Amino acid sequence: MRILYFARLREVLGSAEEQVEPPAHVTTVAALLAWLRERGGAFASELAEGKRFRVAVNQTVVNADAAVGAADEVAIFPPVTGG
Amino acid sequence: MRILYFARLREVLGSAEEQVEPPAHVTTVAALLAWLRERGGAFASELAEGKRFRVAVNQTVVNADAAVGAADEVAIFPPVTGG
Amino acid sequence: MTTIRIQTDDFDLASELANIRNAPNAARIGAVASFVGLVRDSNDGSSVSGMTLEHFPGMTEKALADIAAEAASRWNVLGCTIVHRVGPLKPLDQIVLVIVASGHRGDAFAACEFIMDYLKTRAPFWKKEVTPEGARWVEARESDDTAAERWNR
Amino acid sequence: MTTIRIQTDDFDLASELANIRNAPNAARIGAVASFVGLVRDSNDGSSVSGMTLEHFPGMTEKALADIAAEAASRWNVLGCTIVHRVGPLKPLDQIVLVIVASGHRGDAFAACEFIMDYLKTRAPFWKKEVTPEGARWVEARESDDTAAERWNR
Repeated sequence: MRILYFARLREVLGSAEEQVEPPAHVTTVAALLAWLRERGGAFASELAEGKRFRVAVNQTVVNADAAVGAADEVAIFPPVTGG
Repeated sequence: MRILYFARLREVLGSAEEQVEPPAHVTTVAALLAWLRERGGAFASELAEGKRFRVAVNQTVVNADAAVGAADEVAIFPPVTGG
Repeated sequence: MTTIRIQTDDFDLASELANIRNAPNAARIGAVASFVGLVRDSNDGSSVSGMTLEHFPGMTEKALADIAAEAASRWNVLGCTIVHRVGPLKPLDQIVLVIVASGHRGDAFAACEFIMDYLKTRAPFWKKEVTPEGARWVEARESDDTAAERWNR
Repeated sequence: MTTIRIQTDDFDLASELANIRNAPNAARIGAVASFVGLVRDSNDGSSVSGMTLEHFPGMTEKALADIAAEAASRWNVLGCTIVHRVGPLKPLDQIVLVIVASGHRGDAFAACEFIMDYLKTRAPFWKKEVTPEGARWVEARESDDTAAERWNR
């Protein structure tokens, strides 16, 4: 599974992109976020529940209960500020 | 008193501009229109009550009870259609 | 900065926009909304091969200045340009241009649409169209009155 | 005709408008509403000397195409152009352009403002400003969410 980070999250997490292999029980966005939070540090604080960020699976913004699998591209980013 | 006519009214009344000297009792727009209707023909039919037209005194659109005097410029025209 | 012009010549949105963006207050402008009205080749079910725009010189400029001032009293307006053509026009020709510059987009959009709605119902312009059935004066639309009235709510 | 572009180069409203006015359906266009967003020299009380716009290549184009399609499903849209710049920008620079052509002005204004409101809340762009206190990521505004939500009423 490929994960992309953008903008402020890219900077504070220190990563623009990574290839991950989460355990088999990670089948939803919520489970993926919980697994990433287990890393501690900025991952635990920035991806905490109640923090304002968005998740897109294959370039479509989704909710926490959306499905994710090994072949998916997941993007995590702050609320957008273009225009 | 100077009277200007525009657009369709200019055409059907056959006049773009005229200098008139209405009788002394003509002190309002309503009285002026009544006096013009006395001419009969297109003036009677086109300026009849209930017809859709506008009156401007000195370039400001006014209601029928607005005052008019000898020194005023009165414009009579159809509802506008610019833009 | 307010610019109001009535002219027979065509206008150029880019150069009007450049004037607004070169004004001394330009660094405070975050949003520019503009509107261009064009002659369509049909109206009310008839094809239109051309039209003539008549106006009331003097009152037209006054009416447009009043409308621009009213917009500036309601919204943050950092620049406003209104250009309206008169005389003979043909399909695809530009008729009217309104540009409003503001700090933020909500004000720019609202003021620009307000100016167009008021112009349509209060500025003394009249269109006479040429159709296959002959020339005809365009009738005022009730929908334009409705559009203008919503700003009083 | 829908045109969507993400670019580091500046854009020219006049040439984008000319493309719309030269399309085969142009004689049916009666109204063109446009919006240009510019970099202001201050924001949230700090002076701004420049900014960098980051985006999510691929998703950005998809999000903008979805927004344009949604606008075309709600209103009569005869032409739509969206251009958004990315990379380094400075005060007075143009950031975003939206043009909507329609038969009548109500549709053109509504679709253009709708696209901007949705772009502001759904298209993956992020601004990082340079201020005297250092560089900072611009925070999303609640007022932008409110502006976008009113189209669902």
